[in-house]
Parts: sequence; structure tokens; C-alpha cells
Amino acid sequence: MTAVSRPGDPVITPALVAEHGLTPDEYERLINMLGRTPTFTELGVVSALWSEHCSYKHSRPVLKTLPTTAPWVLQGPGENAGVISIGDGLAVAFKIESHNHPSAVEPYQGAATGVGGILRDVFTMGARPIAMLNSLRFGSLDTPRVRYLVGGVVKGIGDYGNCMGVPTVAGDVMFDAAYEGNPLVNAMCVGILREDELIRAKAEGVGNTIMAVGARTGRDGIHGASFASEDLSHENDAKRPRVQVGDPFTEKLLLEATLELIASGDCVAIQDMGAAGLTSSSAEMAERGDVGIVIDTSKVPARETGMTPYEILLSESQERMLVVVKKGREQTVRDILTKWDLHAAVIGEVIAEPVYRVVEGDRVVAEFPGTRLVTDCPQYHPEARESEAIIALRARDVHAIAERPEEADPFWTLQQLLSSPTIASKRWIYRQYDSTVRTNTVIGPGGGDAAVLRIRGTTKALAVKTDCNGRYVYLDPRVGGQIAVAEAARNVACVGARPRAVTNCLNFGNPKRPDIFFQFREAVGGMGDACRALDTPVTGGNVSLYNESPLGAVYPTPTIGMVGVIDNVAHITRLRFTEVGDAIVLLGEPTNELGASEYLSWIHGVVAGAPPACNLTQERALIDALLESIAAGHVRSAHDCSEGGLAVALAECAMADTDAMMGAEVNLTPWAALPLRALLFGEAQGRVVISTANADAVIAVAKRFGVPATRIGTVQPATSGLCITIGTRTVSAPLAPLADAFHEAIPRAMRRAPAETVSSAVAAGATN
Amino acid sequence: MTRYRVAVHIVPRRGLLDPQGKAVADALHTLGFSAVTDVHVGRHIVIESDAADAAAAEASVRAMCDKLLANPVTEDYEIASVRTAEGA
Amino acid sequence: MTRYRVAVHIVPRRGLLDPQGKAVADALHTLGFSAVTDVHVGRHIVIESDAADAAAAEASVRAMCDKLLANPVTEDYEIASVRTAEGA
Amino acid sequence: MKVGVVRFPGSNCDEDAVLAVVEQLHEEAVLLWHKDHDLQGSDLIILPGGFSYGDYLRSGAIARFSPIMQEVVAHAKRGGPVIGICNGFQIACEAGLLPGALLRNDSLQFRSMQVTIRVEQTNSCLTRAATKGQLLTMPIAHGDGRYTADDATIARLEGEGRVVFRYVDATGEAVSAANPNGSLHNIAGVANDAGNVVGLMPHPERAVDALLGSADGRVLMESMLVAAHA
Ligand SMILES: Nc1ncnc2c1ncn2[C@@H]1O[C@H](COP(=O)(O)OP(=O)(O)O)[C@@H](O)[C@H]1O
Ligand SMILES: [Mg+2]
Repeated sequence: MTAVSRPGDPVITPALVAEHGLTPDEYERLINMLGRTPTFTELGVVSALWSEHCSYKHSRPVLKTLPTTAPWVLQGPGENAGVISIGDGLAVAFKIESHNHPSAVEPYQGAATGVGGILRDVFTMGARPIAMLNSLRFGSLDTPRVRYLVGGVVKGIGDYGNCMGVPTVAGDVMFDAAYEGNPLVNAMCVGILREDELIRAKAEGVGNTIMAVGARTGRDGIHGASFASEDLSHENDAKRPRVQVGDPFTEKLLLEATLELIASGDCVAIQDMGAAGLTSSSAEMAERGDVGIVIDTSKVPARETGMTPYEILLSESQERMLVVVKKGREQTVRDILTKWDLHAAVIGEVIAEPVYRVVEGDRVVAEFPGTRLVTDCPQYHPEARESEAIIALRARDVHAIAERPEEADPFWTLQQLLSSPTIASKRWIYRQYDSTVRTNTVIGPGGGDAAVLRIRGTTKALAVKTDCNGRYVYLDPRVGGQIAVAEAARNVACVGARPRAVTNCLNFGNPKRPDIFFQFREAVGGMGDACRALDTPVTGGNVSLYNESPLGAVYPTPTIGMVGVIDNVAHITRLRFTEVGDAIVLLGEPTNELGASEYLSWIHGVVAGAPPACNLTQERALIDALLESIAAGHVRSAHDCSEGGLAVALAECAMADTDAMMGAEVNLTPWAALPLRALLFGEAQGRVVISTANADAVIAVAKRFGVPATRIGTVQPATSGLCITIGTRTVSAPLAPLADAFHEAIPRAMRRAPAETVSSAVAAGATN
Repeated sequence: MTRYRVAVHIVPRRGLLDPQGKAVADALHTLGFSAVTDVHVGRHIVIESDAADAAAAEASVRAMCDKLLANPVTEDYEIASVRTAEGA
Repeated sequence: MTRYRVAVHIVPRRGLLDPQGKAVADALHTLGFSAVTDVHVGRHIVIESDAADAAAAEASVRAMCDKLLANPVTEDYEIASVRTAEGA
Repeated sequence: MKVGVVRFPGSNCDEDAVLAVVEQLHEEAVLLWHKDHDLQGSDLIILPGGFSYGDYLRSGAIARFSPIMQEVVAHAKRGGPVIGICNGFQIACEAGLLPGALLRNDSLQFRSMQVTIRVEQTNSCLTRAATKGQLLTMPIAHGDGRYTADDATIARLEGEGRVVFRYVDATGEAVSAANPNGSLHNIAGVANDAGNVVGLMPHPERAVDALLGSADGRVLMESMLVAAHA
């Protein structure tokens, strides 16, 4: 059979090909593959499948360098989500995904549908979603547009997750002009399943039936995948109708129906219709199963009349799934879907003939030979060359930057840093997220360095966190990539969990630019180094390229989503100081490093210098020592040093919980030789502040692992404030102004934004 | 039977706190629309329905409002328009 | 200057999914209003504002819609009525 | 005792309620399907939290027409205990089981946080085991929690002691700073005139295990036991 044009299809011209994002070479390749000119429908299919978003044509060779295996990894990259075993017959499925471009255009719906998509990736594996995380990057909060984006994105994430009844428990947010025109919105979902219920998205069994389930297909979001693979330029204004609207209520029904369907044993495979909708889900399932597939677009339930095969194949209408059903069991599937007030329609079949065929009734509208439509895409090995400008920035001697006069009082600087939105409390954001539904959240947002969820029926708990300092990656991609993983692992270890595996979302600029591809290759290399050193294989992720605006590329931001396991809930550790008289111990050591710091950026407006060094052996030793001390019951609180350094970490331990603030008396004399600002605000890696009733034991454990450990102070009543002695100099400050700076910075900034945020607040539908 | 398009306004009852209206009014002031003195935000629901005539269409939408569309404790409604749906 | 009361309808753009409208239509069917063929739910905003004349009042509300009240990506708006506010 | 927890499409605290009853009270609990007319012999009904029907028109507006609600209303009329939590409170108001309505939070934002509530009376089916004035800490998570009723209704509720819970600060004062949603009189929960139907916005079922931060909801769950046996 061969595909024929439909009446009314546009003629294939070079301009049309270009509009579909295919280069002349790629078009040649398509003609060779088909042995003829493609139909309009085929051109649409290929433009979606060969988009960066679906094909990874620029990134695949680099991704192959990542470690992906460990005895506990049940499913590595290539499926809807990665899966690891956590013992007791249980497994955890998790994945992160970007929705940057949709969120830049329509923050509320863009972020909401991003959440919806990642949820589907996890529950199609047979897992019950138990937690959501989100990693966000915005420009400066001083800009009205940014405040509008923040308001809309946060509300979109909240409304979707809240309605689904999946707690949003952790995340990370940074603000920097580099993200001004192109915010990053990455959402991560974590689900739990019984190992024996794991299901994959692999079309199998010739004769099996293919069904479309969930919502009907509309004209929304057509070509979203190729949209995600373009720069965000002014032209995008014309592409606005591509925005999709999410319906979390339908998704909640789909979740319940899907889990029931998988439990029924009547389906062979399930895949979310995400980017490039029906096209990519069907082609990917066929490829994984190494089988042929035939789909009849006239049988796909449509929301609007007169939809063409092209539109049906490429629609990105939300809340839909493609299911391969055992032949003869279609009625069971219909019954389950009907119970949940959803549709299920037979739309195709798994066939022996190695072909991907789309028909519209009797007419063949697209037909591709072979079963490798997805991987038979072009592969590029772009040139990589570091930008001279960045080399120069990194080499800059930041120690030569003069202090501002106000810095004579280090508490002035500390207060400034605590009010930097990147460091300040994110409570304004996470109090819009239901973090306690499902009654597993032991540590929610703000309570610890990572979120902790108990696993019912076991003594175990999971720890999860996202992290990435894009400024580090910008100034040194390899080190920055390493630190992203190391910090996420440290955060997870601080709550008492052994870091186990990683999902990642690689947010970069245009890979065709050598300087960007250099960042990409090096950052992924750094991630790989760290994942090997920390024994946290990569089980999946997502690549989001072309994150550029007329202002330039975003900071290269390889967001890490880390999952760790706590064997005994008794070991769960929070970040705040709790008992007067406890010793404060610093694991790791301050250094004379200031480069790439929040201090330089926020206080001096400088983005330069080398990021702090990352010693992966030391990071590993730190985690081991910390976990052993926690397991031995020595550790009362733990908090790592990240943006803002030691002083910010100490202040957070003292006042992060406004209902239970504690003072601290700290002596840093052993490092009196360091410049004060490097000691207090430098971002040396591999450090954790703990409080303990048994400092000697903690220090002994640390020594055994070769980790420097120093008793640096004592927990005091809140009334004592924060008091720091260095040599002969003692400075102190009450907690209230520090707490005010930390807790009120973002609310204050957002209060300046009634005009921009009000419309999304008023407009949104479901809010309960 | 003819297809009618009936539009209904559902508005928060006067006297109740209307934070949405207030937020919109404040935002408009911030944007420089200083002549704005008051704002109310309600719902605009358009129902397409088959009925024998306009009066029947309106009566049935009134029944929908009484039963479901408006909350009698906090909202008032009014039928804004009854038209035949074009192309029906 | 006269005080005007301008009513605006803000409705989800055609072609985009309207989950609210769909949920309400389904509920109406369940309640027995089987003649209902379609429902759309939007917002009804009433703005009281001082202006020189009705045309100026309408123009200023259009500016408010463009700038703030309607989401240009997902919604359309129309001015439903311009009246002088009673008692103003 | 047998507790029936209604599962509407979009309910998402239904399993939490069942688990709280089973794991913490060691009593029987069943999920009741919204399309059924069968309470399965439940002594006490919980209308759980969530977003029934997406809460697309108004929170709780569509759910009240579910077939199961006819039975729930009949059960309440017979004096059977019914607890509405969060979305369940909204549904109970829409269904006329409780007076008033729950409107959009005055902040126009969803609020997820721990609150302190004060037990205002101990006659209701949810407070019999509690003491008057007792302060309880538990989570809220809602966008439409602003309790509103006309003046006469509020006066009647106050006069008849039917305000069951109020949002208060750490010292037990019902100050406006402790009010997370703009509810009139800081009202967090109310009862019907017989005290067998109670609705509240906070989530006692999320506060039954100290591991999760508070076990203060237990006293309310235990009150349900007393009520069901009464
Ligand atoms: N977008 C978000 N959503 C939910 N929680 C968040 C978000 N951003 C930050 N948090 C929470 O705020 C706390 C502080 O986060 P972060 O500043 O990233 O910590 P750290 O510097 O230790 O990595 C954590 O508990 C984190 O999970
Ligand atoms: Mg940390």
C-alpha cells in the first residue's frame, strides 16, 4: 500500500518543508526512506518525530555517556519513567519534564499541562503518583512580566496538582536575569508501585487492539513538539493558539481508570499522548515492541468536527492515553473507562508487517516502512567550542572586587542575601501547593533539605529533591554539572536518605551554536562523573533545547531530580536547630572561593569567577559519614551549605521555622585567616551544618571517613540571636530582622504585582 | 424545535465581600485606570439548548439556574439574552 | 463626567478546551436537561467608571480588557453593555 | 462501627479518610461509590476532601446531585452522623445539610498550611470526645474556604452554639491574622441544629499520626466513634 494525498492537502513545497522545521538534508532523508514524495500527513508526522523534543537528534550521543545501571534499577532511560526497586517488593517510578516554552507564552496553562504530562508518564508505568516537585527559573522579580509569570506558573502547578490529590512537596527556584525572556518550568513526579505491577509502553502481540482512552482530541497544541524545539522569538506571538488547556479533573479520572486497567491485566502497554500526541506515542510503542502498527484516524474520538488526519495525529490535547489491549478484551477496557465517565475507542491494531500506517477509513494517508521511525531520525554531532567570553569571565579575579562600605557589618550582607529571592523562603510559592494530601508527607517544603514521604506498610521513607545552580554551569559546565548532582545528593542525605538514582531535565540553548553545545556536552559529562561517584545512575529525563530569547540563551541548567531511600523513619532529619545546648558541627571546610556565588551576584551584580571546586570523593565520603551518624542517632538536625554559604545556612537553621526559632553562638576562629566574605558567604562545596547532643561521636565518625569535622558552636535560645566570633571579633544580631528578610522577600516582591497577577488569580476555574 | 443560545449572568450577592472585584479594581488603579470606581466579577454562562420557542428556552435555563447554576445563598442571576443559535 | 457601568463578557477562546463548560453540560444532562447541546462558562465583569461619554467609557474598558482583564492567549472578550450608572 | 466514605469523581482525600479510620481507630471503613444508592450499612458517613467534578462550577455544586447523596441526606435526616471535610463541607452546604457557603479565599490563593483551631462546643458528633476551648493543630489545603452566610444565619449559629471550630492563633485568640481565608467570625467548622452533621475546612484525617506532624485530629476521629455508637 502507499499513502495518497487527501483532497485539500497543501502541495509539498520547499517552503512548506521549511515551515515544518525540516532541513533540506532531512527532507532528502525522508524521501529516501519513503522512496517517494511524502504526503502532507507524512510531512507532519516526521516533522514532529524528528523534532528535537522527540528525536534527541542533537543530544542522544552525549546522553549515551551517562551511567544508567545499578542492581536496584528496574527500568532505565527509554520508557515513560525510570523505575528503581526500594525493597519489600516495592518500586519507585519517577521522571522530570520541562514545559518551558508553553509556560513562557501562557504561564498558567503551560505549567498546569506540564504537571499533567509528567503525572501521566508516571502512572502509565503502573505507579500511583505520591509526590510532585517543581524546579523553576525566572528573571528578576523586579520586572512586572516576571511577576506575572511567577504568579501564573505557581498557580498553574498548584491547581493541577492540588486537584489531582498528589502532594507537591519540594522543588527549587532561582531568579536571574539570564532567564528573563525564557523561564524554566520543570516538573517532576514520583510514584510507587509493586515491582510485579510494572508495565511498559511496548506494543506487543500481533493482532492486539490499539485504543485511545481519556479525553477527546481537539485542535489544541498542534505542533507543540516542534514549537518546543525553536527559539522563543517575537514570532511566537503568532503561534499562540498552540496553547493547550489542562483539565486536572479528567486527569484524575484517567489516573484511577488507568491503574484499574493495569490491575485488570487486560492491557499490554500504555503510553501517554504527550508531545506530538498520537504520532509519537504510537510510533514509540511500535518501535519498542518492534512491530508494525495501523491506526485509523477516523475512529479517534474528536472534540471538533472536520478534523483532518494531520490534525488528529499531531494534536496535543491533554489527558489522553494510547493503550494496547489484549485481543478480545476491549469490552473490559470500555467498562473500566465508562465507570470513570471516560471514553475508550478502538483506533488500530498491532500488525506483523513492519510498517507504520495511518488510514482514514479506506484511505491510507501515511505509511512509513520499518519499525524504526523514531530512531531512524537524523543524528547530529554538532561542533563544541567554549565561548571566549566565558573563559574570560571564569578567569576574572573576583577577590579584587572591592567590598561595598555597608559590608563592614557582615550582618548587613547576611540580611541582604537572605532577602535575595533565590535564597529567601519559597513559602509564598509552596503554600499554594497541597503538600499533605495522601498523608505520607513527613517533611514537606521548607522543613528539611529534601522532602520525605513515608512508605506505608514498611519502615521506609523516600527523600526527593530537585537542584541545579545554572550560574555554576554557565561559568564552568563540567564542574557545574557535577555540583548539580552533588548538591541534590547532599540534600537528600541531610534528611537521612541514601541517594539512589537521578532523573534530569537538560535545559539549554540552541545546540547548533558551538558554545552552547560545549556547555551541553560538558555539563552532561559532569553529571555523569558525579552520578558514577555517588552511585546514583540516571534512569531517565528530558532534554529541552532552544531555551533562548532575544536576550540570549538561558544559563545552561541541567536540573537534577534525586530520589533517596531512608530505611527507618526514625532516621528522618530536619534542618532546624531544636535543643538549646546542642553542639553545632560543621562537616567539610570553608575555602577562599567566591566565584559564581550568590554573594557576588546579589551584592555586587557580578557573575564571574570559577564556581567552587567539586571533589566527588569528598562528597561521597561526606554523605557516607553523615548517613552513618544519622543512623547511629547522633544527629538532631542537618542542613547543607549552598547559595549564600555558611552564614546563610546557619541563619536558616536558626530561623527558617518562624514558630520555633533558635539562637546560635558560633566561633569560626579556626578559619580566621580566610577573607571574611569568603568564610561567611563563599559557597565551598561538601559542607553540612549539623546540630548534635554528641559532637564527639559525630566528629569521630567523620574522621573515620576522612571528612573534616569541627565543632563550631552551640544552639542557644532564640532571644540570644545569632552570634559569630572570628578571632577577636564578635558580631551578633537578633533573629527577627533576619527572619523578616528571609520570609518576607518574595511576598513583598509579589505584593508589588497586583496588576500583573490578578488576572490569573481571578480567571482560573477550579480552586478549591 | 429550534436551537437557542441563552446567556446568564451570575453575580455575587451585593453586600458580600467580593475579593475578586476588589483585586481587579486595585489592579486597574495600579495600571492607571483611576476613573474606575467599582468592579464586580461574576460568571457568564452561555447555554445552547433546543426548545419549542424562546420563552420555553428561557424557562428551562431559569430552572437550571435555580437548581444548579447559581448558589441561592450567595449569588443572584439574571437572563442576559435569549437568541436563536446561528447555523442551528 | 458621568458615571458609567460597563459590562464585559470574557469567554474561553473557541477551539480551546473548556473543562468548566463541559462539566456543567454533563451535570445538566444528568439532571435531566437533555435538550442542552453545549455550555460555555466565562466571566461577567461589571466596571463602574467615570467618563466624558459612553464612547469614552467603552474605549477605556476595552483598554482594560486588552491590558488586564482578558488573557490574550486563551480568551476573547466583548463589551456587553454600556449604561449610565443609576444614582451616580 | 462502620464508616462509609463517599467517593465522588474527583475526591482525593477519600483514601486518607479510610486509612485514618482503619489504621488509627482500628474500625471498619468502606468506600461508597457516588453512583450507588447503597450506604452499605455505614453508621457514619464522611464526605471527603478533593475536587468533586473538578469543582468547576462551584465547589461541591455538582456532587450534591450524585445518587449517593440522596441516601446521605436521608441518613442525616434520621439523625445519622455525617462529617464533611473540606470539599465535603462544601458539598454539605450545597446540599443544604449545613447552612452557608464556602467562597473563594480572600487572598484569592489556595492555602496549604498548618492552622490552629479552637473547639467551640462539644455537643456535635465530631467534638464529643474533645474539650471546649481545646486547641488543635492540623493542615488546611483549600482555595474556597471562606465561610459565609447572611447575618441572621451567623447570629443563629453563634446563638445556638453551632460554630464548632474557629481559627485561632497560638494563644487561642480568634484574631484576624489567624484567619487563613477570610471566613466570617473565623469560622472553621459548623454543625446542623441537631449536631449530627458537621462540616469543617481543616483536615483531621491528615492529623492522626505524630510522624506527620500532628495527631490532634485523633480526638475528633474518636468523637466519631462515640457518635456512631450513640
Ligand atoms: N518550587 C518549589 N516547590 C515546592 N517547594 C519548594 C520549591 N522551591 C523550594 N522549595 C522548598 O523550599 C526549601 C528550600 O529549598 P532550596 O532553597 O532549594 O534548598 P537548598 O538550598 O537546601 O537546596 C526546600 O524544602 C524546598 O523543597
Ligand atoms: Mg540544602
